[in-house]
Parts: sequence; C-alpha cells; structure tokens
Amino acid sequence: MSFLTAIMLIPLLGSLIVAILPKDKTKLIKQAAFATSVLVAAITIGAFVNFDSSNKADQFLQDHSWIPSIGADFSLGVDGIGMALILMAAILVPIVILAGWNESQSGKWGVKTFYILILILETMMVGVFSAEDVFLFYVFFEAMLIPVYFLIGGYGQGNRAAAAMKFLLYSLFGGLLMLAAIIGLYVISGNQTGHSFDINTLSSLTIDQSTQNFLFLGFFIAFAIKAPLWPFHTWLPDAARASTPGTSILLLGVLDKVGTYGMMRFCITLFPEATKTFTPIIIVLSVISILYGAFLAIGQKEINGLIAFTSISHFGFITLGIFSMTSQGMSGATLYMVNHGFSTAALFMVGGWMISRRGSSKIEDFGGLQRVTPIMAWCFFIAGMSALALPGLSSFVSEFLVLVGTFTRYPVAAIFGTVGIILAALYVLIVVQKSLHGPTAPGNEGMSDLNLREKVAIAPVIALLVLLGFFPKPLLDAINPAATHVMVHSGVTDPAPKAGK
Amino acid sequence: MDISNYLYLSAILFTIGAIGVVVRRNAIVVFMCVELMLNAANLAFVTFSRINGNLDGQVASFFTMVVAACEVVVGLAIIVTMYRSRRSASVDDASLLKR
Amino acid sequence: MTSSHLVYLIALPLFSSAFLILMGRKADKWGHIFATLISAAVFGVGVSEFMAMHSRAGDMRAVTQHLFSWISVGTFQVDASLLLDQLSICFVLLISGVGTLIHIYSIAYMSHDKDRRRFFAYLNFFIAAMLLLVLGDSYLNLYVGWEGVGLASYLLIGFWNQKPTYATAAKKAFVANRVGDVGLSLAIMIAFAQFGSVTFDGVKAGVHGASPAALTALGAMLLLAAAGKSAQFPLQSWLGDAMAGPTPVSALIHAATMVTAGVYLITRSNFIFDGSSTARLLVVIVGGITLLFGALIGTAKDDIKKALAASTMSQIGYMILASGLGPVGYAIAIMHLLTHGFFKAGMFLGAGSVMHGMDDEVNMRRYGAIGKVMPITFATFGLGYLAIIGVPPFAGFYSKDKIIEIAFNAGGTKGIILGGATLLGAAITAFYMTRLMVMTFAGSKRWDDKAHPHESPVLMWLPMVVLAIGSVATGFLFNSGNSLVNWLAPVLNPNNVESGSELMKPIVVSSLALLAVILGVALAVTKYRTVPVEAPEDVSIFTKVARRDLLQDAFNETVLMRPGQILTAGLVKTDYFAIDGLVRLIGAVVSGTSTFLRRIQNGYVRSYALIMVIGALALIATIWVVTL
Amino acid sequence: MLTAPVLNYSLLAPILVILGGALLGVLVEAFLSRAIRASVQLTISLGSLILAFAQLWRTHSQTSLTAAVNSVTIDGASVFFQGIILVLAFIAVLLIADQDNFAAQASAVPGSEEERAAIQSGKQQTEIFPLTLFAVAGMMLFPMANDLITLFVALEVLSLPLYLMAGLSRRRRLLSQEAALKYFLLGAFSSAFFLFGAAFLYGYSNSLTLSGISAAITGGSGNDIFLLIGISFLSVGLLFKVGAVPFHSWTPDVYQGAPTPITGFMAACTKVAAFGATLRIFYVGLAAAQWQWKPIITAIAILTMAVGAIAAIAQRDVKRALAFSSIAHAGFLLTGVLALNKAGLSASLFYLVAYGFTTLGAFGIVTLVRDSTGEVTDLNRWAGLGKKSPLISAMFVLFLLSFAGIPMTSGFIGKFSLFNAAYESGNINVVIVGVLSSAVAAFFYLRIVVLLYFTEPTSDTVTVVIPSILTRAAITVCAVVTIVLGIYPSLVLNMADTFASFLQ
Repeated sequence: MSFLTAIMLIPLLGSLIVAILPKDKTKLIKQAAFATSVLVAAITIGAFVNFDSSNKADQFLQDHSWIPSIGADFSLGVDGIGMALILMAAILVPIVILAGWNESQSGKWGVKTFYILILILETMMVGVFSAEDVFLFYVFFEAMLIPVYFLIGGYGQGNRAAAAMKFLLYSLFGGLLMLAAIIGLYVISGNQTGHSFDINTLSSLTIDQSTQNFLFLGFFIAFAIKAPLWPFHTWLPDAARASTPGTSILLLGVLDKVGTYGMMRFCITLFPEATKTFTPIIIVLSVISILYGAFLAIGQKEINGLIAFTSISHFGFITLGIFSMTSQGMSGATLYMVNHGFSTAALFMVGGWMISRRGSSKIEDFGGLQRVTPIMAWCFFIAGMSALALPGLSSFVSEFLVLVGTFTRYPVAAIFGTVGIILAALYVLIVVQKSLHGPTAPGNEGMSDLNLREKVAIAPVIALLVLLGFFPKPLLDAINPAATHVMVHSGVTDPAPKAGK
Repeated sequence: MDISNYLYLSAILFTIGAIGVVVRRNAIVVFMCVELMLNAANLAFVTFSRINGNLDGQVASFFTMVVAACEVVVGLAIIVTMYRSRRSASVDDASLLKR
Repeated sequence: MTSSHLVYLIALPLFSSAFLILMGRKADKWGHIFATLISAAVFGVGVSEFMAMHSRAGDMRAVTQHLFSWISVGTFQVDASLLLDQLSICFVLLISGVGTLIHIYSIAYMSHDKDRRRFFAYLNFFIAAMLLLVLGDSYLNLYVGWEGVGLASYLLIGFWNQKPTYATAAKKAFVANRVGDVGLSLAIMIAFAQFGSVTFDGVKAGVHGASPAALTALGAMLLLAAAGKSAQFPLQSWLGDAMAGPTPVSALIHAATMVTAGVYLITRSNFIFDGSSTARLLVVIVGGITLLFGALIGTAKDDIKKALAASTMSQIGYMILASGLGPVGYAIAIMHLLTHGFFKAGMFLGAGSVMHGMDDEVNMRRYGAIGKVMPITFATFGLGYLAIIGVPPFAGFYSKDKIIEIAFNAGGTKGIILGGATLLGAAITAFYMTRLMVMTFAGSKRWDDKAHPHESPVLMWLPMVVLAIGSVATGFLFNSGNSLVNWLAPVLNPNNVESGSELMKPIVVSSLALLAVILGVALAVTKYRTVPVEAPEDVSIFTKVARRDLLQDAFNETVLMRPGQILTAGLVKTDYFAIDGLVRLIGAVVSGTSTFLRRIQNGYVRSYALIMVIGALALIATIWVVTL
Repeated sequence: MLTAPVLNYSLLAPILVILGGALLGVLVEAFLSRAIRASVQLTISLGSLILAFAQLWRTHSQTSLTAAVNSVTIDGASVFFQGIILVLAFIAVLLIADQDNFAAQASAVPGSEEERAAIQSGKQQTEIFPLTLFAVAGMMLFPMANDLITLFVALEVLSLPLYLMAGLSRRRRLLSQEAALKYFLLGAFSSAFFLFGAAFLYGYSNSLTLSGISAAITGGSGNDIFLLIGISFLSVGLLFKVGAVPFHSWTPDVYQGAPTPITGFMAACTKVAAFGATLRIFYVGLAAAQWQWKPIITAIAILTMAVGAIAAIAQRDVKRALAFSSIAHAGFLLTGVLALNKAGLSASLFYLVAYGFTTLGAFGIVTLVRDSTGEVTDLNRWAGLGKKSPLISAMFVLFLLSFAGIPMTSGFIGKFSLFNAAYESGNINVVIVGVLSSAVAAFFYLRIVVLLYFTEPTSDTVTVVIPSILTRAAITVCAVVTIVLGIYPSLVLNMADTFASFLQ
C-alpha cells in the first residue's frame, strides 16, 4: 500500500472508530483521535524521508479508474510542493487536537462529531494536495468545505453561523467558477487528446489566448478567494473570529494553502500564456494584500482578527513569490506556505489559550502577562517574532526568498513588499506590548500558566520554527525541483545577474 | 370561400377562450373557456385535415373530444367539491395558497 | 585558512542564554556567574584566535569556517559560514572583552533585581548575535546577527517593561531599526540581482562590473541600514529613549558595540563605497549632520544617561563621517570606534555607578559634589572625560584628531566644511562633557538628605578601572607606528590609497582642535559654576529645542505616526463599508429580488393564467423575430 | 377493407401491466371490503410496478418504431425513462402507503359530520392507488409517444389523475382542494395550448409523427407561420409540465397544497415524464428547426434557473421552497434539452435519476415533521430540528447538499455532466448562469441547514414522528442512492450512456 493511500485511509478509519465509540467516553474518543493523527503524522514523516528530492517527477503515484465514462480517475501523487504541504498538515493535526483538548466540549454536538469532522477533514486535506486528477481535486476542494463549515458553525463562538455561511458561500462561489473552467478544460481536452482530467494531459493542451484567459480566471478567482487575496478576503477575519483556535489553525494554516497551491499547480501549469497576461495585476493585488493586511492588522482590537489579517498580509507575500516566476520566489512561496502554517498555528494556539483563560479576545483586556504567565508570554512572543519574520526563525527564510526572487524581476513590487516588514514589526510589537508588557491588567492576575499538555503541544511548533529557520535545507531540497519544474513548464528562467563577475 | 378563414376562426375562438380564462371568475365559465380553446384546436385540426387532404386531423379531433370529455368529468368533480366546501365557484376565492 | 573554533564564539553564548531561559528560576542562584564565565570564555577564544592571527603573515590572517549550507535555491546560495579577519577580530575582542567586563559589573549592579538571571541570558544572547554580526561571511548572515542584536536591544531596553514608557521605548527602538533593516534587505536584494551573490567576497568580485548607479543605490541602502542601527540622522530618535534599559546595557549595547554596527557595515562594504563617490558623499553628510545634531542635544540634557546617549550619537557621527572619506577613513573610523568603545562604556558604567549610589536618580541637577563621595567613579569617569574631549595623550585625542585631519584633507570646500564641522563638534563635545562633569562631580551637593551616595562595590568599579585604563592607553597603542591602520589595511585599504591633499600639517590641526576643546571647556566651566536644581524655563529657544531632542520626536509624530494612524483607521472603515459592504449589497439585492418574486406569487389562478399568456406571446414574438 | 392494427404486446407489456393493475385497483376499490382494501391496493400497486419493471427488463435491449403502429417508439431512451418512472413510482408508493396523509372520504365536505364519521370509523378510501397507477401509465407513455395524438393523450392520462390526487389531503383540505383546482384549470389551459400547437404542426407538416414533422422542417416546403405557432404553443404545454418560468406559477401553490407524498410523486415522476417527452420532441421532431427555438429556450432556461434559485431564498414554507428549487432544476435540465447531443441526453437521464431520488427523499422527510395538527411546513418551526432528531436532519441536509450540487453527492455529478454537455454544444452562457444560480441556490439550502442546526429551537418546535417501516425504507433508499451516485456514479452513468439514444 502506497504512503498516500495509508495517509488518506487511516484518518478515515480513525473517524469510523471514533464513530463507534460510546458517546460518553469523551476521554477515550479524544485519545483515539489523537492516536490516529499521530500515526498519520509518523507515516507522513516516513513518506517525506522516502521522498526522492532529486526526482522532479511526481511520486507515490497510484491510479485507479473511478468514473470511466467521464474519464475521471482516482489518481494520487505528490511533487515536492504537495509533499511539503501534506507533511505540514499531518504534523499540525495532532498538535491541533492536543492543543484544543477541550475545544470540542463547548460545541453544539459534543465531542464525537468534532473529532470525526477533524479526521475526515484530514483525509480530504491529503487528498486535495495529492490529487493528480483535476476532477478529483475539485471534489476534495469542494467537499472539504463541509466539515469546516460544521466545525465553525457547530463549535465556534460569536455569530458563528453567519461566519460559517459567509465562508462557505465565498468558497462555493469560487468553486463553481472553477467548475465552469474545469468543464471548459475538459471539453477542450475532449477535442484534442480525448476526454481526460489528468493534470499532465491537461497541461499539454494547446489553448488559444482568449479561452486561456477565461479559464485562468475561473481557476484563479477560486484560489484567490481561498488564499485569500485582496479584495476577496473579507470572509477570513469573520471566520477566524468565529471558529475555535483548532479550526482556525486548520483553516488558515492548511485549507487556505489550497488556494496558493492551486495557483502554482493549476493556474500556472495549465495556462502559462494567461499567467503571463495576468501576472502584473496579480503582483499588484499581492502587494496591496501585503500592505493592506498589515495596516488592518495594526487596526484590529481583537486577537483573532489580528492574526487573520496578518495572514492576509502573509498570503500576499506567498502570491507575490509565486507569480514572481523566479525559482527563489516560487520555492520561497512554497516554504512560506509551510512556515506560515506553523507560525499561525503557534499564534492561534497561544492566542486561544490566552482568550480562554481571560474569557475575552479583546487585546485591551490583557496586560503584563510576561510577569503573570511567563511561559505563555514567551510562546506568544516567539510566535509573534516568527510572524514578523525575524531572522533565525523559519518565516524569515521564506519571506526573504520571496522578496529576493521578486526583486530580480519586479523590483518595485519587492520594495513595497519590503516596506511591509516595518508594518509587521508594528502589528506584532503593539499587541506584544499591550498584552505582555506594562502593569498587570485587571482580570489577568490569577491567570494560570501553560500546563503540561499545552507545553507539549506548543513545543514541537516552536522547535520547528527555530529549526526550519536555521536548517530549511531538507524542505527546500524537496521543493526546489518541483518549483523549477513549474517554471520550466511555463518556459521562464531566472533573470541573470546584471553585473557579470 | 377561402379555407384559411377557418383557421382565422379557430384562432379567434382560441383567443376568446384564452381571454375568457383570464377575465372570468366563475370556475365553470373558466373551464368552459378552456373547452372553447380545445374546440378551436379541433377546428384547426379538421381544417388542416381538409387542406392536407388526409384524415389524420379528423382522427385527432375525435381523440380530443374523448379526452375533453374525461377532462369534464375530472374538472367538474373538482369544481363541485370546491363549491361544496366553500359555497362559491369563484376562482378568486380560491387564493389561500400564496407567497 | 580555515579554523574550527570560530563557531564557539557564537555557540557558547547562544546556548548558554537559551539554557538560562529554559532552566527558569532554578538557575537564579548561579545563572549570572555562568553567563559571565561563558562570556569570559568567549573572550578567551577571541584572544587565542587573535594570537594565532597575529602570528601569521598579513595575507594569511583571515580564517573562515564553513558550518552548513543554509539556503540554496537556484543561484541563491547562502552558507552558514564564518569569516574572521583583521577587521572582525577587533570587534570580537571589543565585544567579548567589554562584554565580559559589563557582565561582571552587572552582577553587582543587578544584584537586587529578581530577574537577574533573565538579564544575563539576554546579555549572552546579545554577545552571540553581535559576534554573528561581525563574523558572518555574507550579508545575509550579517543580517541574522543584525536583527539578533536588534532583538537583544529590544529585550534589554524593555527589561523593566512593566513600566509602559520603557516598553514603548523598546518598541520604538525595534521599529526604528526595522526601518534600517529595510535598507539592509534591499541592499542584499540589489547585491543578488547585480552580482548573483550575497557573500562579501562574491560582491567584492562583482563590483568592477557593476554600474555606478547600482553601487550608489547599494551604498545608499547600506547607509540607511547603518543609520537605523547606529542612530544616525534621520533614524536617530530611538537612542535617547533606549536609555530606559539598565545602565550596563546602555554601556555595552548603546555605547560600545551594537550602535557601532553601522560603522562596521560601511567599513566592511568598503569595496562598494570605493566604487561610488555619491554614496560616500551621502555617508559624510549623514555623519556630519549627526555629529553636530547629537552634540547640540548633549548640551541641553539634564538626564546624565541621555546626555551620554546624545554624545554617543555624535561620536558615531564622527565615525560614520570618517568611514565616508574612503580608504583613508575606514581604519580611522574603526580606531575611533574602538577607543570610543572604551571611554564611553567606562563613562556609562560610571554614570551607572553614580545612579547606583543615588538610588537611580538620573537628573544631574540633583547631583553635584559627587566626586568627593565616589572617588573611584570620579577618577575613572574623569579619565574617560579627558579621552572623549580629546586631550592628549588620551585615547580620544588620537582617533578624533585623525578624523578632523582627514576631514580637512578631503579637499576643496568639502574639506573645509567637513573639517569645520568636526572641529565645531569637538568644541561642543568639550562643552557638554565638561558641563556633565561639573554638574555631576563638582560644585555643591544638590541631592536631598534621603540619598546616601556611596562608592560602588568592587565588582562595579573594577570594570570601570579597566575601561579607564583602556581609554588612557588604547589611543597611543593603536597609533604608535600606525599599528591599527596597518593591521586593518589588507581588509580596508588593500591598495594602500594615501590621503590625497594635505590642507594643513597635522600639528596645526591638533592645535586647532585643542583650541576648540579649551574654548568649550572654558565656556562650560564659566556657565555652570552654579546649577539651579530646577531646570530654568527662561532659556533661549535654542535650549528649549535642544531639550526636546531638536524636535525629532515631534517631527516623527506629525509626519509619520499621526498619518499612519489615520490611514489605518480609514482602511479599517474601508474594509467594512466598501469591500465587505459591496458583498453585503449584492446579498441584499438578491434577497430583495427574492421577496419581490414571492410577492408576485399572489395566489390568484387567473393572474397565473395571464402570466402564461404573456409568456406564450413572448415565445411567439421571439421565435417570429428569429424566424424573419 | 381495413386491416386490424398489429400491436407488439411483448414490447408494450410494461405499460399494459400498469394499466391492468390500475383497473384491478378500481375493481378492488369497488368490491373489496374496507378492512383489507388498503393492503390489497398496496400489494397490487407495488406488484404491478415490479412486474412492469420485470417486463421492461426483459425487453430492455429491444427497439421498435412499430410497436403500436408508429404511435410509440421503443428505444434506449424510452426504456430508460420508463425504468426511472417505475422505480421512482415504486418509492413514491411506499410514501403514499402512509394512509394518514389522505382524506378518508374525498367526497365529504371538509369539517362535515360525514367526514368525522368517516375518519372515526376508519373508513379509508384508497382510490389513491389506482389513480397513481393511471398516472404512472400516462407518464410511461408520454416519453415514448411518437405522434402528436399519443402525446396529447398521454399528457392527459398522466395529468387527470394528478389533478385529483392533489386534492386528496386529509388535513388542510381547503388548501388541498384549491391546489387541485388551480392545477386542473391551469393544466387544462396549458394542454389547450399544447393541442393548438399540435394542430398547427400538423398543418405545417401534414403529419402527426415527430419524424414526419422533422422531415417537413428539413424539406422546408411548409408555411413557416404554422411551424412557428406550432412550436411556440407546443412548447408552452411542455414547459408548463416541466414547470419552467414563466409557466411555473402553478408549481409552488400545487406543491404546497397537495398531500406531501403526492407532491414528491409529482416532483419526481412528472418531471421525468415531461422531460422525456420534451427531449424526444425537441431532439427528434424539432431539432431541424433549432435555430428558431434555441434562442428563446435558452432565455427560458436562464430565466428558470435564476428565478427558481432566487425566489427560493425568501420562501417561508418548506414545500414552496422545494417547489422553487425544483423549478431551478427544471432550468438546469433545460440546458440538457439545448445541448441537442448525445452527451446532453445521457446527462439529462442521469440528472433525472439523481434528482428524482433526492426529491422523493426530501419530501419523504417533510411528511415526517409534524405537530398535533399534522405536517408542519413552516420553515421557522423547523428551527433546531437537528438537536431533536439528528439522523433525520442529517439526511435532509444530505438531500439539500445534493440539490446544491456539492461533490460526493449525486447532484454534483448530475450538474457536472449537464453543464459539460451544454458547454460542449457551445451554450457557454447557459453554463455561466447555471453556476451562478447554483451559488445563489446554495445560499438557500444553507439557510435551511443553519435553521436546522445553528438556530435555537423555538418553543413550539415540531416533533418528528417515528416513520413507518415503508417510509423509512423509501427515505433510506433515496439517501443511499444519493451518496452512492455521488461517490461511484459509473453505475448509472454507463447505463445512461448506453441507453441515451432516440430512434428516429
């Protein structure tokens, strides 16, 4: 059995086990879910170790005929990009479960459903990052909205129903546009190579410019909503405010990466010409996202909203890197996806603990935590530092790669992007000062510091933040060939140094 | 006399029927207007049968009559129950189902 | 030449700081000792490396150590590897040496603070980051150290961040530095885009092929970075507030080492600045402005630490100016950097010692006649004082005189202006330092009886003494036989460029400088014979402005902060009303239509029939239109 | 000297069986004692449905134009349509079997002494079963009819019983009767249009058979005015039955008023039959004149999708809402008519299967949600149902998701193949509107989900009755089909492909 099958099946089985466990044995249910996810993480790491970085082709391929009459196959496989993202997802899930050990109790339907949803979601996350078949990709892309919808609506806080609805509608709208584009692609393939959804077949089609543009937009808008890119972002803050920390981590950390992942794997690979046409606009949108997100993050009065907007800013960097069409930009963007996953996870985890302890998510309700709960404060501080891409932490490597790659082709965009790092310093340090420094705010005195479970949950994340900051090589080695492959496919090469040696 | 006049006549009958359906209140009358439209169609069938010189049209008109008869049965049944339960045959009174 | 020990210089303090933080309260007992020993060990390694280097021939002196491949994407190859050459060894010794002294000093100074362990962890972290900064063999490695020291400085300025103003000061420092970092980032990007490499050697190799414009841009960005880190105009505003940190920190980070990183960056990038006269001009302008700027502020400050900070700013202005004068200047800049490292650190420790005795009073107007109760502090401080104002044969005399000299020799009106500026600076320096001395140590006691000023413990005065010796001897040491300049020449002046014109004989310059100093001192002594305890309000508009740091904060607030806040608030509204509002509008339109459609479903069978008729007619009509 | 027409009974067997069953039902209603009537009727209905299906299975591979003297065509499509109708009807009967939904004595005046007596004595008239069978017979005939007369007859045979069945609700009888009246009047009105159109097509082509009409159009000799009147009025009749805008007005009222099982039956089976006929007429008879009717049908398709999706949002009554959603689906199916290619046909076939099961399931669940006075269709009172009876709500959500076309449900595959066919035939604008209106429709379905799960129950929330074994079976089957066709659609897709052919 190939790795991918295992990684996809085990969570499903886990969810079944959870489903048959008795309702009232909540502890057992949690343990079962946690064990499953840990197992998955272990296998995924194994897969990553067995992943052959020197080989740019997709790996762990497997292909089962699914709907022959329309030529859709159940075919999986990963390139370095997909591998990296799956790895991140698989590592995050157990951490999320551990960090939010009691999240599920607050929910409407009790513990069981929560973990079933989470595990099903994990399966779909793996599927969406490893689908070799556009139809299959779309199925996962849309289907994974449902568990998230119920996770937000069923276990969140505030006006969660509205937020969940907003999230789902935005995504569905984009998804349907993408469906139209997929159909168009499918029809074209029918005329040229015979009906197929195979990504490699489709990327070899010859499509005339105008059609390419339309199809590209169909895909891109869907991904831009997911990513989310300005001005399609407004669903994200609401969702982040309404959902539990765990859900937010999976949503911003993993699901939204589907957008940026799709831009690389589908938009650019399938429509190289159209990509060239739209790149300038996208670059501009990315820069706007970077600065806009940063400014709004500064303007937030409430922790989750702040994290959401920082993410919007970071997604701006990612898209910037992708569409810079340089190996540094693309590899950097991919690495950024992974790092952002972890650093956002750290932020949401600690933020969540702070909120649940204080019973309020307003920044102004915190203060002086560094002296009340030093460990939690440290974790929050480090997470914040990685959010502002402090050198030595993982996000710096990716952010700098993105900027340097962009600079070689679009200097102006890169300069604006670089200005973003000042704003980043502001939005992180302001919240750090308000919540950790200064005199202890009323209502913070009695706060308890992290307990063992929480420490265990956050430790690996922080370790990864530091480790990947100094030694991103393994990931980069896996990513580079894939990124280069994308560029080669769309016929672009890195600009050469201006001044010869 | 030009045979196409029969077509005009049927068209006129059909129109009258249609207008009747729209303007009249009494269910029975409305229903009669529908019957009028059916007969307009019949007339058309027969006329075309004449023009085309084959009998299919006339056969069709027989079928129509039979069907119309069945319709009367069902229709009257419905209208009568309506009338019995509401003591009125006005279609405008039957407007509880809305919005 | 490679060496395998360089990594210890960074690893030791880095891990010890991590260790101390992770250990938590358990390490409170011995944490400070441990940290100090580590720092001393680092100094030991540094010295041994220096010995080894000294014993080698001039061109064999640089050693490198390759650790691991850090980032490699396409042609963007950055290794984590270290370079120790004649330039960096100076810094290594300064950082670890002064650093160790300040560790020792802090043991006593911070003895009452329950967070002393954390303080020492930070100090070690700073040492590690600063050493990485000077040891990195590429701009990107340097950048890591660069931000590292920024972080350390943030943490240490905000060490007592329960006090909101201190926390704010820390944040301010970090942000100002970030502005500089933008410069450094862009510089690295330009370097990569131009030369396809970001290592010092790689860039150096490419410089000849590069366009002057590119080099100017590169230089300008590096200068921006330097301005941020070294509190140069226009990014100087944070240094004054940075005095919120514990005094040892001010001594180590904000006087001796970190703030001079900008000078290191520029001298290290000498090959770039050699390539662009425009960039060099920018550098000297910034340096010149800052040295006067700082000096002027210094004349009006009553807070002893802020006065010293202003002086630091001005002294670094000297260094920057010198480094802007090209090959002849780099070494001089470094010399002044080193001497300044000694005497300024010494004076800060002295100030700390005074505060220690005066239970943290910083207002010099409440001092006076401290010299009698704190003889050692007075003596060491005094030596530092003599050094900074440039009295021969103290350290500052050699380094500063050299700067004034080469400034005059820059040639033409440029030379005159620069020389004049440096000379004026020297005078003002003499003035404000004398003012400081007089207000603090001389005159009559102005402190109230609650305070019981007393000499500090040995752990505190010992480092001061060492530094004092430094500020006496180093100048002579470096200057004898141009030892330092020659030592640095292979790195900073490989093709032995000599100073172009010679406007005046050195002796003339020196006497001019001395004259200026004497003027300054005399003025100060006469002006501050008596000092009112309350700062007089009826002072010249100039003094008022100088007290407010020449309005730099006011400027930043009105030009940057306020507009920024307005913009932010505006964008928040935009997001809600414009962008999200549009979406809501669409939703409203749809549901409105929906309600309308529900309404027209009015339940009257006849109107349904009518709708059908209309539909039928429409059907016919369109088909008709299409058909004909 | 006339020769007796030759009928191929073996090929007509399925429909004959149903008619036989219907007649038998009438006799049973007349002569059997009340006590056993209901069960006997049920047995007869189910039995004849199964038997008919068996017959269909026996002959499913045969094709013929002359099974009944050119008046019906036996081909892949017709077999498939009959198959779907039989299966869906079977499930519908399972729902109908829950007699509690129907008037004990339809003739009795609502609220009259007579009625109360009928209810108390448990005298339950069961004419609903033969009526259903008659309707099914008509529905089976409709898509296979090859000439205008047969089409008209079939149309009436399927409509007349439905008119009556719509009026048979036990509770809210006034509404039910009103629904019957509206359905009847408008239905008759539309069939008048149909007939008039038929007459003019005959006049144009001098033939009653679709192939003859098609030939005449290709020949182009006839009078275009006749053709145009013919096409338009014929379309009016058909579009009325499929419930396309602007001929849809009856749908919400009738769906709301009729007894819910009947609504389900209508929504599922009538759609299949009506689209069967529509597809045959347009593919076989009028394809040659497509450049005339395509624009307006396109417009109608777009209008139908949009109006159905948008109007559904503001509805407060579950059945009305579902009615509008069925209108929207009619719009989607019209894109299949527009495609005019094999893909379009097979896509429509699949879609009808998927849609039919989902619809029956949804209405089946509606029958279960009640309070003391019977079914509750007011959406606001469904609030918080998810807490009360999670399983039922979950199933309902499943059906809604399928309506919305979320992947892993049958609705998605159906939508995909339909849009694909439309795109291939070049009707891209329809596809665009289709996706957009799906997005709007999604909002409406989600609204219900929110209502079920995320809204706190109001005081007078309803209860879900324990479903009878038959109802349970019906709903379960629908749910299973909905999921299976979503995950492994090949089962039906391949079948649809093989059967998707019209015999000219």
